[in-house]
Amino acid sequence: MELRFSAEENAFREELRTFFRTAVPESIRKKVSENRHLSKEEMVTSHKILHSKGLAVPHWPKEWGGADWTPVQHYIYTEESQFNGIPQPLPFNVSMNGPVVIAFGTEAQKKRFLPRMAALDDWWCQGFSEPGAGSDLAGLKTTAVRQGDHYIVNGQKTWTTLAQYADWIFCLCRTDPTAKKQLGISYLLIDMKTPGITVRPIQTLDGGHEVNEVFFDDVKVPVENLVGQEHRGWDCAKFLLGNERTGIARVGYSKQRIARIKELAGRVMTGSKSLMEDDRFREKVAAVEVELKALEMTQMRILSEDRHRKSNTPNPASSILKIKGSEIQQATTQLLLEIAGPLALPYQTDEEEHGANALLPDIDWAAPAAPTYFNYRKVSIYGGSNEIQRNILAKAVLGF
Amino acid sequence: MELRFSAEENAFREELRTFFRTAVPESIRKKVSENRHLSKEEMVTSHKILHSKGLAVPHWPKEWGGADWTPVQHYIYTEESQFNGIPQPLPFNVSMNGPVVIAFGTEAQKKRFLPRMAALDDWWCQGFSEPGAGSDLAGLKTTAVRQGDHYIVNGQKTWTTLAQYADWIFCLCRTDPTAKKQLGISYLLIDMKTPGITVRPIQTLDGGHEVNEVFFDDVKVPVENLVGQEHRGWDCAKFLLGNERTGIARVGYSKQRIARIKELAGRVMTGSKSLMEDDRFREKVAAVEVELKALEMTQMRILSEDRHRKSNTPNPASSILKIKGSEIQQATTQLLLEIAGPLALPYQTDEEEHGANALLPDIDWAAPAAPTYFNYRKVSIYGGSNEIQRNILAKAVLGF
Amino acid sequence: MDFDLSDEQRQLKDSVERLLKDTYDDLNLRKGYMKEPKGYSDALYKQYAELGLMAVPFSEEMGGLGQGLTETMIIAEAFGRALALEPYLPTIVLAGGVLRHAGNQAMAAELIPAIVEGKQTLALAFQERQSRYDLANVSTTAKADGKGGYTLEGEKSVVWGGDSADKLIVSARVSGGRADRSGIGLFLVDAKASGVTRKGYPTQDGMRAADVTLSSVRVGPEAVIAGPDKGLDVLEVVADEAIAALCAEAVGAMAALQELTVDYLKTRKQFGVPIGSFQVLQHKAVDMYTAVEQARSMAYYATMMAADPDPKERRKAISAAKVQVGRSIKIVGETGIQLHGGIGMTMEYKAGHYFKRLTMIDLAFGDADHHLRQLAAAGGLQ
Amino acid sequence: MDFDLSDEQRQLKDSVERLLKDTYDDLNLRKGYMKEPKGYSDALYKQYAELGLMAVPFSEEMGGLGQGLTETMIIAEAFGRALALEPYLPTIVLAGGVLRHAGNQAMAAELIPAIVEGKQTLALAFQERQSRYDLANVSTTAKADGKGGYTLEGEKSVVWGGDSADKLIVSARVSGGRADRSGIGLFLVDAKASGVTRKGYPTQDGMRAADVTLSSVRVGPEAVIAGPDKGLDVLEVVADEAIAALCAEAVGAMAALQELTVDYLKTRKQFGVPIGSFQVLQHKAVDMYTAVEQARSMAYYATMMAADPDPKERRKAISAAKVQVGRSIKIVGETGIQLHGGIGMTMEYKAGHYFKRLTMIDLAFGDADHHLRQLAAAGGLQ
Repeated sequence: MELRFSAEENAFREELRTFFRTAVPESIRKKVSENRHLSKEEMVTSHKILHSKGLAVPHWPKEWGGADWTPVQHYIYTEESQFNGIPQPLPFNVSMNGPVVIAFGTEAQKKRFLPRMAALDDWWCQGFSEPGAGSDLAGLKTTAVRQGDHYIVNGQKTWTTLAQYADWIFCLCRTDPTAKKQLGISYLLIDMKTPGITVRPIQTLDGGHEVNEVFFDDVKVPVENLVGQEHRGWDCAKFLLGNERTGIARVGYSKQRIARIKELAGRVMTGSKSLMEDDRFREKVAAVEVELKALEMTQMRILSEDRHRKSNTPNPASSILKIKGSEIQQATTQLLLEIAGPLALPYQTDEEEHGANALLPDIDWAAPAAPTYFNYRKVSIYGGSNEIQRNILAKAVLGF
Repeated sequence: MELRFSAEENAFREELRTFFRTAVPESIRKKVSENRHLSKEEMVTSHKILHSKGLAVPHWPKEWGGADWTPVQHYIYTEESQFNGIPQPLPFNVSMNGPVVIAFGTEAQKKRFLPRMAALDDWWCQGFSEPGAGSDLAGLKTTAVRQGDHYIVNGQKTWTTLAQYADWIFCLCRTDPTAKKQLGISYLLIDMKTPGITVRPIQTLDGGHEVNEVFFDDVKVPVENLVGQEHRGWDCAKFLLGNERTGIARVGYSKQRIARIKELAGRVMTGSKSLMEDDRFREKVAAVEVELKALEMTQMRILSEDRHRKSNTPNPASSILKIKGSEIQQATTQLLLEIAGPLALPYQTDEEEHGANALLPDIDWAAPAAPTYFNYRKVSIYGGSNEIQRNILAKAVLGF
Repeated sequence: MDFDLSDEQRQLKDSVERLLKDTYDDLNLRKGYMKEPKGYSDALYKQYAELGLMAVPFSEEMGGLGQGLTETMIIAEAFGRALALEPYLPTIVLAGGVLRHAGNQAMAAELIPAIVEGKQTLALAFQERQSRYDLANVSTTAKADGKGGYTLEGEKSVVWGGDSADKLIVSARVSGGRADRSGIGLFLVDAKASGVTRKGYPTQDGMRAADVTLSSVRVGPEAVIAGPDKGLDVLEVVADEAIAALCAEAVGAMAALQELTVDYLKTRKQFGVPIGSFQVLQHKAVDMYTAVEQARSMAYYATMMAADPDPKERRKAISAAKVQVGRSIKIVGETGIQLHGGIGMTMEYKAGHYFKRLTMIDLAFGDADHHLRQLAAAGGLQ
Repeated sequence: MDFDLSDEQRQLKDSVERLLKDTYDDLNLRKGYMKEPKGYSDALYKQYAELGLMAVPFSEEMGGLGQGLTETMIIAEAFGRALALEPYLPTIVLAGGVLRHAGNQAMAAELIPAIVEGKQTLALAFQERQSRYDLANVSTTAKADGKGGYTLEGEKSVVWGGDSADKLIVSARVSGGRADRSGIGLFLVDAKASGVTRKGYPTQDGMRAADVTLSSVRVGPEAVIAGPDKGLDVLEVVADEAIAALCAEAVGAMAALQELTVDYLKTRKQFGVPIGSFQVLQHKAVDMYTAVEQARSMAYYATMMAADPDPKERRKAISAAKVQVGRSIKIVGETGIQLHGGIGMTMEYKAGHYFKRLTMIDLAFGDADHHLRQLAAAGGLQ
């Protein structure tokens, strides 16, 4: 048992930190740290910078551009990139669809899709949820009917993040309507330019346009775009959702946000002292720091245990990371809102208008406080709500 | 809408306060306020003093010794007696069995039992719970088999509070084993001196002996001791449990305990200031005060609404009083424990030994802190656990 | 003590609720009002006036109905349930409160008839960018011109309803240091007066506010509502009445969100059953319900105590109410969104709008923790 | 970074757990030990010594095994799971810690062999009735006798394991005011020395403690473990190591209580089904599990940081661990009792005993809120 990072691990961290801080434009890192929206261009720029250094898909196999890291190195990479405000490499490409294609795809599919996916030459989005299929994902109704060497896809997906930028969508469709729920589903890759696809924006509480509805009306998809076996798409989905859960602790982002909380609360005065000098406020910050440190250690313990796991199904204990990680993220946005106080009220619809509206540039930092607080309610809902995570823990860990 | 007490109501409160403070011995009131155990004699003494002034059963009908008060007067009485450390008139007599006998008993039963019950000439205890029947009370197994003009009772009750002092027990027994659960139960009054009854003490976490197991081995009970109809005892039980719930907010006791918390925390030093001068501690106290004030207002709102209720079934909203009341009581015992801190550790098994053990009389107040904290875990368990109360609210109020 | 509404109060409640149901039940109507020039429905504002809502708190001598805070509570709760946008709080409760507590006969005679008829709106400019929740933290200055008038200079920020108000009541410092309790006056300023610049914007909850710059704004003696000896006292009692009204508004919004959530749980199906059949979700709905009821109790308490003659007791009670309401807002708002899942996160559904308004009410005049601090420092409730 | 136990560590863990399972699994055995003269099993204490547990932290020069805090963590966790009564913490972690950090060669040679063989127990008398959680708050005095010795005068309260200890290590003030950080010495006192009076009593968790009166107790120069310049530093590092051990003990007790609760939910039937089929109870069990895991993580962190060379960083980390463990204790303890219902409230069932021990661990060396205050005042973790 050695509970400290080794000298090599610390050197690895230093190297990454230097790269992140010098290679990724400060304007992008600042926006991430201040919870402002990035443009598509900024996301692509940042992704490509990481990719140039082999840092976009380090968890992929070496032959497809991955690095040969230990779990601890992966952990350091994630934490350090988050702490420095580096936008995550597009998760739909690198954490969701990529691993599925690697695990279930044909050699031809891998060659065709993976390099462009890793480089973000193609932007992918996720077609899983439907209006009637949220927590109960297997209740999905979008159909794909085989006609010769095509599927004809009809139906509707929802909560499709950044579909407005996407070149491709990976999609769960029902291919056998007579089979029972989880059976009869297939995993298809669909070109967003195919006729019959309509994207409708959904405006969310923060005023932003992050998610969409995607409608499919007789959309023709070549059968070679089926990943894995026909009717066995649920295997891909389970695999993907398991991967999604482990990335969700977001320790580095929370650390970064706590640093920001301390800085801003040190500037805002309440009475004759700063908010950070108020006993109760600073104890609330410290309480979140404690939870976060515990989460960080828990995450490393799970990583360490995973080395001994035979099965490659996700470790059910990782549901803790989702529950605690989302609670902590929400607590930090709550603290930012509390700092902004009455200055959180003005609503600025986008960066441009915000610029024009900035009557009081010295309190400009307060503008994203409320939208971020609203927006972060999603983190306990998506990727399997926290109630679903508790169900998983109850069944898979406690044996109920 | 008039949200203040009237002059008459305030005068009524003053009158009660004077009586409580002059007529009930200070030694008893002090013990209650300090969460120390009362002896049987002390409980009887206090009860009889109240009874002498018509204050033991004010909620009973006038003909059986009740007062003709408004709901607000009842509220004032309860709060004021609790705030002044007056032991509650024995609830098994006055709030549980009494109202059942009044509502369901025969004239002969009323004449025989009620006067002695009101005066605490007979001490009653409650025979409801069984080892296999807790939250699922109707799962009880104790049987009463009719033989001529007697029932023969066999079985076991548990969590029977103060059975060691009791002259009588009111008991739910299964009289029809073929009927479905809630049907086939009867409500019997049983003399504790009847041969075949054994009382076994249960030691609880606080080290005290408050509850017991009661065993029935071929106990002969005259049929005239059946209350209500045979096999319809569940009606009595439901009626009784509804009454129990409304008494459970215990606002006055919590007010008294908060006053005590403020006094003690003003004496205990942490660093160079008293604990009561510590921002965080006093904010925790204030937070409980806010919850308590809200509960007090909620209780009065429910009382006010109850005047318009046609049904005499309990108001399901009163489950809020149980949930919030128990949470607040537990929070106050937690604060007392926090004040005692490291001085809470010594364990003193009873008052006598405690006296002998009091090496440090100036910190004598710390002795009941931990036992009270432990003991008060029960308030969210008994009388229908808080989980059961939430089920009631979900069904009866929210319509799930 | 008696919690029953009088017949008149019940009638008021029924008529306000009926009007707002007709005009606000459909979320698209609300979106339409937001797009109107003032950011709310001017027609509806006039209908409130026809119902007599504007006259409620003003004394009969002032041309009002001489009713009490209970009636304001009834109106505010209905506004909360409807998510009404119209500037009742800025005009009637805040600016109107200042006129009630400090206005002179002449000013009342000039302003109140137009207010009561719904022809004039006002706003109270009491916040500055550095003031946070401290009403005494005022850096805008009022310099006496020697003839009984003043020249105002400074910036007021986040003035609720300030972008469309006809007149502003401005707190400004006549004397003393920035956070001194004495030396603050209250001045009536025409929104179009020379030297007044307004920057209006929408607020997070769909309403409107403005940042106001005052640059050598000259007002005459008739514009002085409260002199430096009593400006803060007036601001404080008005703020306390406004907090009581905001508590009631929050109760209306929370109750509506709680009911909406229960309805959703009963209809939304997953795994072949209504999600409301899951015990965990039922209990969360129960916790929402309990939080609403506890908040409602404290909204009553605030209404009762806002008129208490002892300012110390009044302020403690108001803080206690704001603490409870703020805590209930967190429970009801966050749980309400969580139980709705994705749909709760969208602007196309009402739940999120309740959540946003509730969150802003928590921040108005001090959040729960701010008031807990105040209450604790004042020795608590008992 | 590597969380795997070494082979030796795994062997230690297995052997301690096996012994404690045999000797503590049955609650009646524990009750029997409590009735023995010292309030614990002397025979078992000797068995620990035979297993080598007493030798674990002492350096090989001192006659120990020279192992680290990880091994102490393993032992403490097993003690927590078993609810073991024997004074390992007072003798080995506390008094032993003082000897490790400050004891001289002669004292070590005299004391440690007997400690390692389980023939001698010690206690650390650091608390006084007014000291609360402040190790520097010492009113017991040590007056120099001019010959290198001292006369001790005062009262120490709630000395863990103090009623049966053979020797006491006493903190006493050589100079300075009551809460001054300098001027505190540590002295070795024979428990039977003239002038020492002990009042022993059981503690809430079934263990034993004593209040100790020192009345003109004379000690020679050889009894001075730490002089007034370093007594507090030694106390602080020893307290931090003890907190790390207590965190591990709490993790053991919490994990056991959590498992017991899950088992109970699976077997206890009401309404014709195991109560563990109710989703609300399942989720509460999950929250217990999560709280245990978060506490376990911080117990590891405390173990890692208790040896940090920077006292400021060390103390912040230890405070953070105590905060998390204290909060987890509340969740696991209170929920564990609640889910058990009545049976959890009795002394006849193990759940309540875990709850009581855990509650006392929260209070030892400062509860969660005390440490949160300390941590926040020191600037937080990052």
